[in-house]
Amino acid sequence: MNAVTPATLYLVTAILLILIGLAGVLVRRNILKMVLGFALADTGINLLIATLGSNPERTAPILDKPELLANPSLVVDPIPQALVLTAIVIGLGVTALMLAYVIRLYALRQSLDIRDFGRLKW
Amino acid sequence: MKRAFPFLFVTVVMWLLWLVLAGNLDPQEMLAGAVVAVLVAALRSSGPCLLGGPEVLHPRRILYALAYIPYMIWAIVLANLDVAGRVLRPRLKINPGIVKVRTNLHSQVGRMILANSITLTPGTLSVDIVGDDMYIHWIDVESRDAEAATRKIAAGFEKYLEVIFG
Amino acid sequence: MKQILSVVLLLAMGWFLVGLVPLGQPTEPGRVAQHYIDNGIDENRGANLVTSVIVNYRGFDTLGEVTVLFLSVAGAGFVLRRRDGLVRHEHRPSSEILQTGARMLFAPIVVFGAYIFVHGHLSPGGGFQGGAVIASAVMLLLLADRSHHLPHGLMHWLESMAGFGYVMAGVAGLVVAGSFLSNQGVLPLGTWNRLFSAGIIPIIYILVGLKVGTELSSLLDVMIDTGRPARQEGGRS
Amino acid sequence: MTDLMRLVGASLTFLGSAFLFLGALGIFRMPDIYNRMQAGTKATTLGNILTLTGLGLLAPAWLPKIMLIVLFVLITNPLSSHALARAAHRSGVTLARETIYDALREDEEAAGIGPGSPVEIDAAAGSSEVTP
Repeated sequence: MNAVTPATLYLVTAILLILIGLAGVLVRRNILKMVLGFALADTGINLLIATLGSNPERTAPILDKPELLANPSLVVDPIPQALVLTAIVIGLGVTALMLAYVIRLYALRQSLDIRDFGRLKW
Repeated sequence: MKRAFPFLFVTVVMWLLWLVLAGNLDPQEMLAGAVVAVLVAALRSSGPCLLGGPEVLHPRRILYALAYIPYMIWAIVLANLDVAGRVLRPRLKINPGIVKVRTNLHSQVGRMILANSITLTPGTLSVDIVGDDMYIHWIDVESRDAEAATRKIAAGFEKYLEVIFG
Repeated sequence: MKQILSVVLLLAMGWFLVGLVPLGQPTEPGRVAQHYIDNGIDENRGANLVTSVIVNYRGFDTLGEVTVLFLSVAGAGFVLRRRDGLVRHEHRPSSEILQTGARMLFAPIVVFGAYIFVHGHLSPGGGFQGGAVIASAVMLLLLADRSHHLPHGLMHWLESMAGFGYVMAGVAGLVVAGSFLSNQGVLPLGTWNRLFSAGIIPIIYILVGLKVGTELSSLLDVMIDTGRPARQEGGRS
Repeated sequence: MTDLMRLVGASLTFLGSAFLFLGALGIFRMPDIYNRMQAGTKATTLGNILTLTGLGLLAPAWLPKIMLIVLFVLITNPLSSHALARAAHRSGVTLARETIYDALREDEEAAGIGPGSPVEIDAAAGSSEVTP
């Protein structure tokens, strides 16, 4: 690691996002903020995967120009991007379900504090 | 014709929008765009009922609509110079208040464009509309009287919008 | 105590992640990816290789993904269906200006969403993104005018038919070319970089776009229509 | 030709960002939400338009789509600030000390409803019926 490349910056940002999100899940007591933490960590993981498949010498895997069609090795690996696309959709579904439960929990106790939901704690 | 006009109008506008997005005139794009435009225009929610009849395409109205664009751009530039002047002055020079303005536009789109224009022009922000009364936040109130405020704030735009939206 | 513990845990995890990730080294495509890059155009004619991977090479996964999204929306709808402890929002119409604007913007936003999912095989974008854009148009309409009712019958029909069509496209590949979701010989592949190309890929992405759009719209409808708690007091927030 | 267009495009982009900065400064300096929104809305609209137009001149292939975005911003930006201002007034956000007059509050009080009341002003006054 000699110089700071954009890819390094993306990786550091991604790791920070994951850690901030997990910190939100662990430290916060408000359930809504915990859900936000999950979403943040999700974004960080997506950024991490997308960056792992990047390469500053190559371009996006869309062969829409004749020169790219003639020389397809100018594009990056499409698989991480496809994975991230799937992960975003799954993350959306998970977040939607979590938010639905948040609404139900709030209706149950009129509170979003995780300490009010300690029944299953050992 | 009178019933079919809004549908046709929305279809044509959406088709043009599709062609601008696609950025070329490939016949395949034109076909796909036409299909999508017809389907979208057929949705009940897509608001063809906001339009009147074919009279909205009267040449006089189109001419006024074209003249409205530079008038509006000039007003936006003036508004920004006004904001810049107020913000950069060491002491804030404001005299704000909410005044009432009367509009005699009846078209819903016309009223929306009037409210948007008022928001984008120097020192005014539309806060609420109740019936024909618009409540405008004015950063430098010159008159509390509804008549005078209407003349000062809305009359310039209404002159155009009354012709454009009838 | 717990706070300190979690901070220590996070620091350890960050250290682990930094060690795990090859910082600053550009990656070359692996063997599978190289195959996709070299043969993707010949096999699918879709200019966007990511779309080729999602809808064709890993099309089965995408079918599962669509199912997951459907299940999560259905689950959210099920959880929010019971209304005990909730009362409906009192009806507060928003400003006339806002309603007019929302209705004016609805059609262009839907056209934009359709543009995105129809061009999924040519440019960045696709069914999921286009569907989300369409759902945003519906959200605008619902937020501006609470009394607006979505055509639930039409939406359910569209949603089921889109899912059914996806499976049918896969079965067509099974019948014609001998493997589920195969793109060979089902539809003509067409010319590279034109709209009508890439065989069944655009068809599937259009179906996915419709399905995602209707699913997310009904999710928003359920969430907006849930209401607020019957009692306001009580509980730490 | 291209050099001139690059120069004009870059200057427009710079001017646009200057207006965006002034808008941010206005939000910082103005005393209450309505005045802040005044500065914010106007400056972000023109700032966005100038920045986008400059970009369009730098990359002429994008110009049609950029014009679409400009149109979209012109409709949505004032609409959203209208919605925010209305919501603020409805929920009873106080106006700045310098404010000299509030016609909306007067009319609401004349109709017998306070700020934040769930009752609609037009329903109480029985005047306007929005017909689609």
